Amino acid sequence: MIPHALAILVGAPFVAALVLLAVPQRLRLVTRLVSLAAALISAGLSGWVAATWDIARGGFQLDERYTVLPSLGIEMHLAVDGWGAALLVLTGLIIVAGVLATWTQERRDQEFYILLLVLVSGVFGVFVCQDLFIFFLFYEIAVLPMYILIGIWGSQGKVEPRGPLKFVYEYLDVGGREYAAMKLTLMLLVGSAAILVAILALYSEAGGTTFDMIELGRHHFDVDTQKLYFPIVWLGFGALAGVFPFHTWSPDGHAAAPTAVSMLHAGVLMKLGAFGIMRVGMVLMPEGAIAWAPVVGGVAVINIVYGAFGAMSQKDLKYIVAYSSVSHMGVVMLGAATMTVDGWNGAIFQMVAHGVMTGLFFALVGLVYGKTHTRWVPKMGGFGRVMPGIASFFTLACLSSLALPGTAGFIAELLVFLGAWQSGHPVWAIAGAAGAFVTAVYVLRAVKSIFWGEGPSKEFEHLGDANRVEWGALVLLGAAILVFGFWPGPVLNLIDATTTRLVHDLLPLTLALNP
Amino acid sequence: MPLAAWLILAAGLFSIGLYGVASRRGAIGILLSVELMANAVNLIFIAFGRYRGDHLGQVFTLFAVALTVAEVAIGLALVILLHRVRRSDERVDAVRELHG
Amino acid sequence: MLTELSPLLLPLLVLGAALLVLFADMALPKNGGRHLGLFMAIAFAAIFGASFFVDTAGNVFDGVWVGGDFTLFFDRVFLLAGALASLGSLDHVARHMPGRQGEYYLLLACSVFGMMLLPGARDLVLLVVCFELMGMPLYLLAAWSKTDDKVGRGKNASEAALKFYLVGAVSSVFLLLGLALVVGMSGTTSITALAHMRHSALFDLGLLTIFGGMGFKIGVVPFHMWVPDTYEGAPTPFVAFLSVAPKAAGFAALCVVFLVGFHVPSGSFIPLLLFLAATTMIVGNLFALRQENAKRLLAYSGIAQIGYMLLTFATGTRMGTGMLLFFLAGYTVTNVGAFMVVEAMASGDRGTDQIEDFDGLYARAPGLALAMLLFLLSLAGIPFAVGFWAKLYVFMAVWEAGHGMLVFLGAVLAVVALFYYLRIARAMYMNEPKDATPLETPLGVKLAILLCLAGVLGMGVYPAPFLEQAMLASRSLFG
Amino acid sequence: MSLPIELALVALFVPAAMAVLLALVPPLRRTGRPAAWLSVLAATVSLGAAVWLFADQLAHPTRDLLESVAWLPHAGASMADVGLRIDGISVGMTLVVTLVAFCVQVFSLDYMRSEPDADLGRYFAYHSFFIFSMLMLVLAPNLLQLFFGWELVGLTSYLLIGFYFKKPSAAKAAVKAFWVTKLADTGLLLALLVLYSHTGGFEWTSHPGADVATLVTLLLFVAVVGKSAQFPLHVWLPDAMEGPTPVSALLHAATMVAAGVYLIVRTDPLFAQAALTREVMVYIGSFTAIFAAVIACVQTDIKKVLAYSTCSQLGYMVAALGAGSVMGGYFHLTTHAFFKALLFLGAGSVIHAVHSNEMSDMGGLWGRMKLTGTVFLVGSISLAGMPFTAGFFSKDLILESMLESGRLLPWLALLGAAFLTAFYMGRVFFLVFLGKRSEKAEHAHEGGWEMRLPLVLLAIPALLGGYFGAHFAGMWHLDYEPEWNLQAFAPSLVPILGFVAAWSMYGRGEARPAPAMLAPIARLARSGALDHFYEGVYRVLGLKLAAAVGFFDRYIVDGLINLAGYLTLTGGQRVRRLQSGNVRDYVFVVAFAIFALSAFGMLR
Repeated sequence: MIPHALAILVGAPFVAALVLLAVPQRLRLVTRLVSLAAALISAGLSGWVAATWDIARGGFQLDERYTVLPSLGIEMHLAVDGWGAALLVLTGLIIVAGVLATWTQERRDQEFYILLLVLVSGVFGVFVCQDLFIFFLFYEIAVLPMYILIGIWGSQGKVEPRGPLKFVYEYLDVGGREYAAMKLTLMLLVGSAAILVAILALYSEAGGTTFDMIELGRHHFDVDTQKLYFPIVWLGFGALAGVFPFHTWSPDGHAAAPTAVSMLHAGVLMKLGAFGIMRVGMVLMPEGAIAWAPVVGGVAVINIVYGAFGAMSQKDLKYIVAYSSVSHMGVVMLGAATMTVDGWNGAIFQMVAHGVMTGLFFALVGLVYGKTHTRWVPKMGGFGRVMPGIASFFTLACLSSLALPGTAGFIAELLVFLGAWQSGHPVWAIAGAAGAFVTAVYVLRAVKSIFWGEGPSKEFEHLGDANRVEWGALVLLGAAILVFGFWPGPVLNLIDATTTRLVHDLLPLTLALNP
Repeated sequence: MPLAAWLILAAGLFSIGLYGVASRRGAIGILLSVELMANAVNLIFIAFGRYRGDHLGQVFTLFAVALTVAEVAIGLALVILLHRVRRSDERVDAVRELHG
Repeated sequence: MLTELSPLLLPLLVLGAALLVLFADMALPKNGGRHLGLFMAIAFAAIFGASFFVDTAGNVFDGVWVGGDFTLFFDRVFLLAGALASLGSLDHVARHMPGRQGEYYLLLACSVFGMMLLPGARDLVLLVVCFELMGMPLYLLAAWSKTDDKVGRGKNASEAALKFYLVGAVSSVFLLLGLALVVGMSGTTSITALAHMRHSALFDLGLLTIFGGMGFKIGVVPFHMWVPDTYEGAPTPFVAFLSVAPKAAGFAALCVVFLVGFHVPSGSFIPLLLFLAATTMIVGNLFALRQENAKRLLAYSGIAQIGYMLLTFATGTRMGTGMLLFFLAGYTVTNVGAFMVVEAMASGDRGTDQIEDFDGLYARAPGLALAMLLFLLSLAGIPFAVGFWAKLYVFMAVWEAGHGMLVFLGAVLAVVALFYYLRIARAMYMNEPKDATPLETPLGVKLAILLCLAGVLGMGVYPAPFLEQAMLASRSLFG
Repeated sequence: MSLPIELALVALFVPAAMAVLLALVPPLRRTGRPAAWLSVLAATVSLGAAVWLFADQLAHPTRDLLESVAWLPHAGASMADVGLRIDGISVGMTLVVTLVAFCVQVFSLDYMRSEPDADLGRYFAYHSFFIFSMLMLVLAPNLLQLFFGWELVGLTSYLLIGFYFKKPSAAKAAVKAFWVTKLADTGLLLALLVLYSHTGGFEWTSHPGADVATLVTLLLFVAVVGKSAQFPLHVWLPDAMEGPTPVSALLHAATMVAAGVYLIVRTDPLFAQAALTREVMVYIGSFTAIFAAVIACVQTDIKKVLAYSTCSQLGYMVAALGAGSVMGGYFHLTTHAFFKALLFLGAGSVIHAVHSNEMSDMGGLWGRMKLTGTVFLVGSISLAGMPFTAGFFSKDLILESMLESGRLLPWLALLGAAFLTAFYMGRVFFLVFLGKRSEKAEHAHEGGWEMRLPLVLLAIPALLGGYFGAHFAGMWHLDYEPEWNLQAFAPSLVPILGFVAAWSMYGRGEARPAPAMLAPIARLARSGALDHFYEGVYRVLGLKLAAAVGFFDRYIVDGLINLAGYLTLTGGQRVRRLQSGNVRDYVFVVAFAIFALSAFGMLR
């Protein structure tokens, strides 16, 4: 039993960030080692939490409480349930891989790692914090550093003005790095504005005495209140989860962001949104969720198919991956919308699966970009010859993305579709499966045109494969994909223990509302 | 002469002053108009005082006059400063480098 | 006799310090003024410290002036602002007006003295006198700049002062008009007595006119138009003071007159106040979007902040007032800090304060840039800076008062605000500096910034005690 | 854990371990031949275990073992297990798979000799992985695990077709194969969903009721059509010939494509409940049989001929299963595995000798390659179903059962296909081994022993496999008794006629074009109408729609969001004019505002 495990888990990156403030700029290696150490501590503790989390007991475990504002009933209440534990593991994996993948970051690297670490502690915080208010604080901390991270270290793009709203595109520098950063920040913050409103509503509805989510969970909110505030929560968090039509920050944002940031953002942050919808929206306001489930599910299906086709239309590698994220987050939301055991298991598992997968994707894209300095797929080709390792891992990521059995993606999508079919919406499942096929089409096309065929052209002949440290990141994530894919049990049991209980509480409502 | 009449008179004075503030171009003129408005207010004080037959009005008026005087003094100082800084006339319309 | 005045101790101390400065200024040689500034800063700080040990509760002049937690809270805010302003001004004044430093601090002290009397005043005459005593020195201070200054700041200073003055004069006349009507109709000048007056048409007219007159001071839309011009033109350290202390005083006056006096917010003026608050928020944020001058941008952002405060004021509840006071305290440290950073920027050799002058500040002065970033985040209401709690409490209070839509509006506008705050952040961190020469910050300014930073983070990380104080204060106001 | 389980585990995981080893230790993989030998070793072990298992099963024909562990948690329990189902059906297939795989790997040792070491290692790693995934499918106790293996073999097929990934045509073929099969597999996935939501499990032994059963089996059959290259989804198989010839032998002739048929055999309990599905199967199967056979007659690329022949034979099996003769389908699957693998390897050794797939570059090879010629002949007659060969028994059974089921048209189709089979096989044999040599064939010679051994190994079952039909039937709990009466031999006249026809046209070895009557079909086959159709669908539904979505998202959805920002910013710019800078305006506004307030106060 480790005392204050969760506090350490959340705090370690933040402390490391403070330490880095003291480290002189020129000690590049020290900077990296400190960051890596913090990442490893948190990751290790995450693993420990997942390992020691008592599946038989279920519920919330490893309680820790620190007073913040007793007068308003705000206290830092840390605890993990199965969902949290699973997602902690994911975050641990991604951050370690992220630090490794950006090992060669040169420009203003110290500030970069500082912000990265701050962001990560925010993410960890969200997953373990049971006080709705602090939850929101961590959420903000996780979202905000993104602006500077993208704005300073991002890569430039350009979108030429077209379409009926040409003048808008001529006025704004669309596709530019600062545009992307600003758009992402503002859209997400509008979302959190909505969230804040909903949180205050729940707080005062429950008597204005506590923000503790577990307490609030016991309080039964009036059905109309639920029906009113669930959509607000849904869209508020949905902005981060990339729910259509509020997903448009994600392609630009991910495309512009530097490697580690894309990894974290697509890999973990988007999950915060979905996690929030499930944890705050569906668990606290079950009736509202059930009432809105058809809408949520429908939009999720749009996400899946629309995102897949969007990805298919892209020629910019990062955009392809970004749109695939939009599509896969649709799978998560679909699972959530089913309100069934399998659906929710699938949703959370898809968060893990997609997190690892897209993390790997962005790491690889970053490597390719770092070598070729282009993201333009048509200029690539035959890279399999010069960078076989990267090619193999890219293929692996693609397979997980098209939900091939043996990869984590398959388990997730299978469960989600099962849930969808059971929840009486076969159409969702069929559309989802269709989306999976479209995914297969575009990812394999990408593999073919990047790594296969003739080439590489003169300018790229000299390129090499990944280096030692980068291998670390790739192997870590690739292994995770396969392990979760072949042996989902350990992770899925954690998730299932929590889901089962929640759905069990949910069941009577479901029957009452749609018999 | 009833209270209403005094009030109407005061209102008239006040409006004239206000019109002056809005229409005069020179700073001095505006200051004078402000002074006029202030006096209209004083008139109201006095009128009410008389109407009620207490001294509240007079007392308040004394303070008000004092304040107004001090204010105008400052105002004149500022006008002089303005005149010294920009050798032009003291038309306030011209003073508009800060805007938007 | 003297023991009777004990509740007035703090204001009297300030007055004493002011007089000392006055005489010393006569005695000292022309160029020794700098020490006066230092003295004033220390004096403010000392009195601030003293405020924790003296008991200022009680009535003076049989109830014309009432001391208590409410006055104490505001006294501290004013003293803090005064101390920070004096610190920040040291270098600026010495540089631009070496000959006449004493007067500057004297006027500052007088203004603070007027403010400190305001929250306790329970008689309209005293109230209006204090109000003007606070206001008049500000006109002069606004014009405080050498005439033959580079980049025409002298000119701008005079223009700033003129606009400030003219609008101010007119509104104070309106204030008087309102008082005349109210006093006339009610026949009393005692605010506590006013509470029981029946409202007639002229009476209400008076109320609204008073509100307008005071609204000028805090810069409520549409009485705000002097704010950006004055802020841009006037000397920066003074603007730092102007942007917080008079605002706080204005709200103190509003609370006294409208909460103690007329119970207005509990009456039917609420829609009007809410409307004005919303307009103020919208106008402030909208105008701020496209500014190029940092001070001007901060001016508009300040107007937006005032909107939030007015929103809280409009709730008229004890909780709301407490939140308002907390907001004021947080806003004071944050805004003074921000302006001080601008001053530090402008005190550089190029000496201008456009946003593009912030380019690459992270390279020229990392500490300064970080401080500015934190102040901006606090203004934007980002967690772990005081501004976040301030906004949050405002929202809670407004929510409790049942204006959910306004909470949402406020939240969304906060996001819009983030856009222009981030413009400065972007300039500092993402653009490369035009000249990479390191930036030297004068000691006084540096000190002021550090203090503000401490305040912002301290209140941001652990707001509880400050909130308690604010609540106490509002409770003592409602009695 | 009992012996059979252990044997099965060995057969399953030794190749898997080898694949993992080769994947994780690049240096080892890059050594080339050592890696290859390791892989062959693994295959040998696997084969040994399979043989032992088979023998053991023959000893206890009634045994039906199931060993499984929880895999996918659901509400505290397990919704699906992974494990081994060991009964006659799976054991038989295990033997077939491992045997053919072994032969192919050995064959590849020599055939792929010229490959660079790194690629060679990769090649054999894929092969080891294939054995694992195929056995995963074969030994699956439930449909979910079967699907697992199903997709993994699809993956290996993709990787092996694309083995020469630098060759654009190969890359294209690999992707095409994956797309087509993946599209079909969606059916299998949906079948799983339906089955689970109606029975709460993935068992094929369940009885969900006729309608559900029909739906499930139809969905399953969609997957079969894709995997077993039935019309209209057969288009990927001919292109798949871009892969190395041994790969074609193993995956695209003997085992993987047969997985579809195996699926039907395995899930027969479900299909038995769905008459409609079986009807569909009969017609799709028999049509594919004749259709592919016809096209095979006009191909000039030896591998393409064999590929279409595979489609056609799979059609036989599907039709048989449709007609309700599990024995016929499975039996033919087994025999076909042997002789088709044999034929492909034979073709491989020929191609290896002449470095070309075109039959016009061959001819008169008999003198140079006696062994290859012999085994190829064996394969051909067996495939054609000449009496006393393995093919004869199985094909005969199929025709018979079709006739018994009383469906005349399909029966005629199959009969015609039998004739054509004999015809095109004869054509191939005559063109390749008789007639005058092309200059490429001049210095042709047999390959090393690694190539010759597998040929011999496979020739035996290809010739004699049929005589064990009864034993198989016993293992599979099916009734089968080969009759030796005249009526049974009647159909075998057809292949003889076919050979005669082939002889009459190609016997003297000059490569005459296809017979006039087949000309239109030849044109059709060459035009690849179906391919063009699919390509059109892909262009319109895929690319065009995608482009539209892309534009819509970039310039409409995102546009509206940008518009919001644009309006705010420009608004912020416009309003600034209101702040005129003229103090008199300010004063005026103040006055006006106060009047407005007062007016409000009055009106209230």
